[in-house]
Amino acid sequence: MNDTKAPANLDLETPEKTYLDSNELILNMGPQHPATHGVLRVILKLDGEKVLGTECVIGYLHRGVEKIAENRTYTMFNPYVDRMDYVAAVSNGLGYCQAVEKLLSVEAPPRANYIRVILTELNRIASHQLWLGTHALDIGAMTPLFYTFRDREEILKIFEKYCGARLTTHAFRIGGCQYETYAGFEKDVKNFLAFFPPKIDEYEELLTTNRIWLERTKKVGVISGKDCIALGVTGPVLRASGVKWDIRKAQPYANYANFDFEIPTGENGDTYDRYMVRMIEMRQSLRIIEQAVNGIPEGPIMAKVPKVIKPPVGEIYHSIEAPKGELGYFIVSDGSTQPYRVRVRPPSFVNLQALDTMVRGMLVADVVAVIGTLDIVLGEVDR
Amino acid sequence: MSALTSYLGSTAGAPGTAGFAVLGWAVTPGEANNQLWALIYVLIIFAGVSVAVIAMNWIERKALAHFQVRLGPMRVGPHGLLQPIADAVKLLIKEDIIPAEADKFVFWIAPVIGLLAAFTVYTVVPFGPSQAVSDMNIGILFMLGVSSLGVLGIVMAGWASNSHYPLIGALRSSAQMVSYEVAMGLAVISAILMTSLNTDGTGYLSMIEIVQEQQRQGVWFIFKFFPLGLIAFVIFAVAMVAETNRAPFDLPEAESELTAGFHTEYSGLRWSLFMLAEYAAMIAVSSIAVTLWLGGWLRPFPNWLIGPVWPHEPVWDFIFALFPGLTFLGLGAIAVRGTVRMPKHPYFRIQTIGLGAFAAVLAGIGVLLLGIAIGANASGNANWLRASEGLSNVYWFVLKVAIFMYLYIWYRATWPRYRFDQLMKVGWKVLLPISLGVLIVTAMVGVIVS
Amino acid sequence: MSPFAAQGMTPVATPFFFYMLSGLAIIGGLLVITRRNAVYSALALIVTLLAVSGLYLMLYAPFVAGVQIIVYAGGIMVLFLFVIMLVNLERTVKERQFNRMWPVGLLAACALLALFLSVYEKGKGLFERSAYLNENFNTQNTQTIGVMLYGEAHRIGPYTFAFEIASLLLLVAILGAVIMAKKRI
Amino acid sequence: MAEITTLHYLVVAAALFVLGVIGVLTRRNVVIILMSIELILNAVNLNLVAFSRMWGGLHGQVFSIFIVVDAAAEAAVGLGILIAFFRNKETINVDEIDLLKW
Repeated sequence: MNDTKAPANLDLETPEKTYLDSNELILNMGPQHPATHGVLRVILKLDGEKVLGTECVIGYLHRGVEKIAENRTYTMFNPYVDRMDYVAAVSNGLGYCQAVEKLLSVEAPPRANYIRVILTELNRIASHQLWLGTHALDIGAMTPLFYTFRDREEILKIFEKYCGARLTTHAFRIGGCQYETYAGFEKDVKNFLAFFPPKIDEYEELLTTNRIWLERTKKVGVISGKDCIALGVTGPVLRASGVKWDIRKAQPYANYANFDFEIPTGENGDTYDRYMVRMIEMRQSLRIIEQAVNGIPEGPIMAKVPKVIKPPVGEIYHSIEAPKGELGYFIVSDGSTQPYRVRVRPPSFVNLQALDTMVRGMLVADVVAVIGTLDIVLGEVDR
Repeated sequence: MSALTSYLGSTAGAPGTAGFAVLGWAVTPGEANNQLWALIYVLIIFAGVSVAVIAMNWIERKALAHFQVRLGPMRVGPHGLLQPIADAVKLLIKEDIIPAEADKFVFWIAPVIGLLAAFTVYTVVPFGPSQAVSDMNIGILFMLGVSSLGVLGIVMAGWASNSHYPLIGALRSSAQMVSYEVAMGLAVISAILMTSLNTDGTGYLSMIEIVQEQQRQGVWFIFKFFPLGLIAFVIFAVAMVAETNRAPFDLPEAESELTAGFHTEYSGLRWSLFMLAEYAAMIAVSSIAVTLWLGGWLRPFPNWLIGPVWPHEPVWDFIFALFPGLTFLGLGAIAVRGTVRMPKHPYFRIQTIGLGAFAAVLAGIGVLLLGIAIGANASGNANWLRASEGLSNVYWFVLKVAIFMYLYIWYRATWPRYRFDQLMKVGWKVLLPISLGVLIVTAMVGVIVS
Repeated sequence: MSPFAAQGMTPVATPFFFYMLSGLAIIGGLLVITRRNAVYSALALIVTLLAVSGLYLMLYAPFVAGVQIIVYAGGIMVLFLFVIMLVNLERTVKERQFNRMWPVGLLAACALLALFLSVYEKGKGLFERSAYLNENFNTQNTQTIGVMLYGEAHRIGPYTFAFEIASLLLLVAILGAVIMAKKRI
Repeated sequence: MAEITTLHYLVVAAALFVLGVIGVLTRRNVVIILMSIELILNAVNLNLVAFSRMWGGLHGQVFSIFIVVDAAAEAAVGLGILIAFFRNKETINVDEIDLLKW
């Protein structure tokens, strides 16, 4: 039982004295584990079932995306960003394209911005659906997973019709969008707007007032707004802790200033609040899509961008509100066709740092609940 | 009763001579001291439970799939009917992996113990007044005791695997099963207490007598002293889900936390033994619930709906004796509907033929059962009548158990999983006090009434 | 009561089952005291307990047999296994298993066995009647045991007081075990 | 085979009893000593039930139930002491438990 020694660098100071080392158990959760959402490895130090400390071991999915960027032209690197957060590929593409546009001092035309908003918000819903399904599955409710996948299919169909890909969409280009919307795009989106609200009600019916769900999520993985800011946590996790921070409102980009929507916040910063925040966010995304699809202007979809992109020497940081939090791109240009350095600020990676704060003193079952509620994607954590 | 006693006298001493009336025995073979028939009963029950587990496997996957807007197994056989067989073959021929650090002997014997505990219980499960292997006069005590031995298999599996996930799973399950046994036992006691509320004040621990007492008192114990019986039943129904480690109490094998809990290191045949034991235990505890609260093999209203429906013919007994056959005909009709709706493509021809054959088999069984019921009624032959009654007893018992099995699937599709401390809280702080209270109030009401 | 119980449930093949069960019990007992690994000892003890419960059934003590299975095999042995896992020290398996004075202990136990056997030899005539011959024996005795423990209407049984004391003992044991085993109370 | 008499049961019980005594007197592992005590109690129970059958009364069976209660209490307290001891000394060998206080 006590034969497995923790790695030497494991800083697992125990908050309280345990008398006996055999009561302490080092549990190696992952990288092959059903509830770590890919290949996250969490080393848990347990006292019985109580978590005394955790250490995340990441990097099992490291592909060197940032290094690849240095050897590709700006255009060639565009598809790679889709492979980071593969459940929210559209957001990744939007962030990258806008960062390069900023570097080039180009502004995407209004119609392109509207298309971008519609697709990005659809993608936000798809990402939250995937989160909801897997999160519920981690807590033991199997059924929501299949419901969310059924409804996510409708979004993916729109993506497929628009750009031919379902997951790694590569929907946007630097300077706008490559494709004009297909005939019937607006009808499809409007159909989805009518189709989806009852489905959210269905998910909520299964979970929101379910006693077991409440017991499993309330007061679990609590993190204060102060801790969130100290750890750099962003996105729904930050908002559930009561901090009203959403880049779409704080530093509006891509026409978001023109849309009317609200930013949901929680009070307790527990798993249930994060659940509720994301559920409300889905409804707010529907509101944004509705305004966008009704007000979509005619016009060009591509700004005047040179065939060979050669930004002036300089550096730029641009961040957007991805489904999981603040997704930032820091690009240094040396004036050539290839970026000198691209640094990605992935929300999953930063949010994952909060895991230890959130699960200390909780039980093993809460660890999976918290990993689920952080909504991490390992492709983005490891890059 | 004296007529039955004489019947016993004529057959009990001569094993095998009364073979024509398998279901027509007046007492259980164990009581009649008839080892041959006891052995045959054991084999029948063993085969029946195994088939039920296989059927349950298919039904669970299909029902769960339809809860979750998917189709479930569709490829192996029409509507995946042969999927359990394919699974069984796969599990049998799979490599049997024993971890190098495992304790080989304990690792080997743990699933066997679980399986033995789950199957031994069926010795006293009464499918009818004489359709049981034996009628122990401590039947319910025996059932609770032996089913509680199943935890030994789980604990040993967790320990022998010499790995952290199984160990945590085993510790969880032992704590869980021991805790819920308390509430379960108290709920059972309140039902046993109800058996003693008759004229001579004698209670019963024998499974058969418990059911017969419900008939004599004219009420299923779930409705007795409403709502006391119902509360005790609900407590048992919750505790039995925890006892069999099923959702939402499936912490010992919580796949999202402990990968697979106590059977993480098991594969192939040994793993399938665990699954077999789990499903057999589910059926066994459901049988306890049916026997104690839902009138066991009794058909609905056995005391009220008797005598002729119309002035002369037919009698209610005959009407109810038709149910088994009609059920099989109904299942056959569903299969026929499935056959008709199969795609009309040569690729599906064999599947369509197979489903049609399955429908024919179901309908054939239905016709056979109907024939027995009608023939017995028409001929008036005592042995035939007894056989028909036996079939109908088994049918009602299995039907009631099947409802519980469906509930298990429903729970699994609906609820998230409890956390360990919450599970303990529910067991010790909710179920235990309520069951104690129900027991005390039942005793008081019983004293006042009698 | 079942009208057939009186003539039913006669033990069959008595000597065979007796020798089988008692053999299992004694082999199990031997394994309990000789195994290095406490888990094996516990398994052997479970076999012994189940065999003894079978012997109770042969002696028409079904209630005691049921209690034996529920309390011993289902309860106490799970507790034992639980504790063995909790204090699972690989070290103890490799260490010396018997204490230094084991020959003295063995000798004392053998003397005890000799004493038993001599008593049985002396009282042979007393004990050598068949274990199944007493016709007055009530084979359906669960209810009688209940009456002796709890009493009947308007009359307490001979053991009611002792039974209450036993429940008090259990309560004290629960408290004691919790206080001993808990780290912080 | 000869008919089984009470003496047979008594011999089995005596054998179990002596095995238990040997376990208590010679083993070092406290858990196994506790199990040996269970063996002894079982032997006593077997005796009581056999005599109860022989004399036709039920007092023996009632006594054996009391002994089962006692065994449960003993196991719970004994294992509780064992855990408390193990927590402090990290040993479960009975000949190392030789201090009155620590």
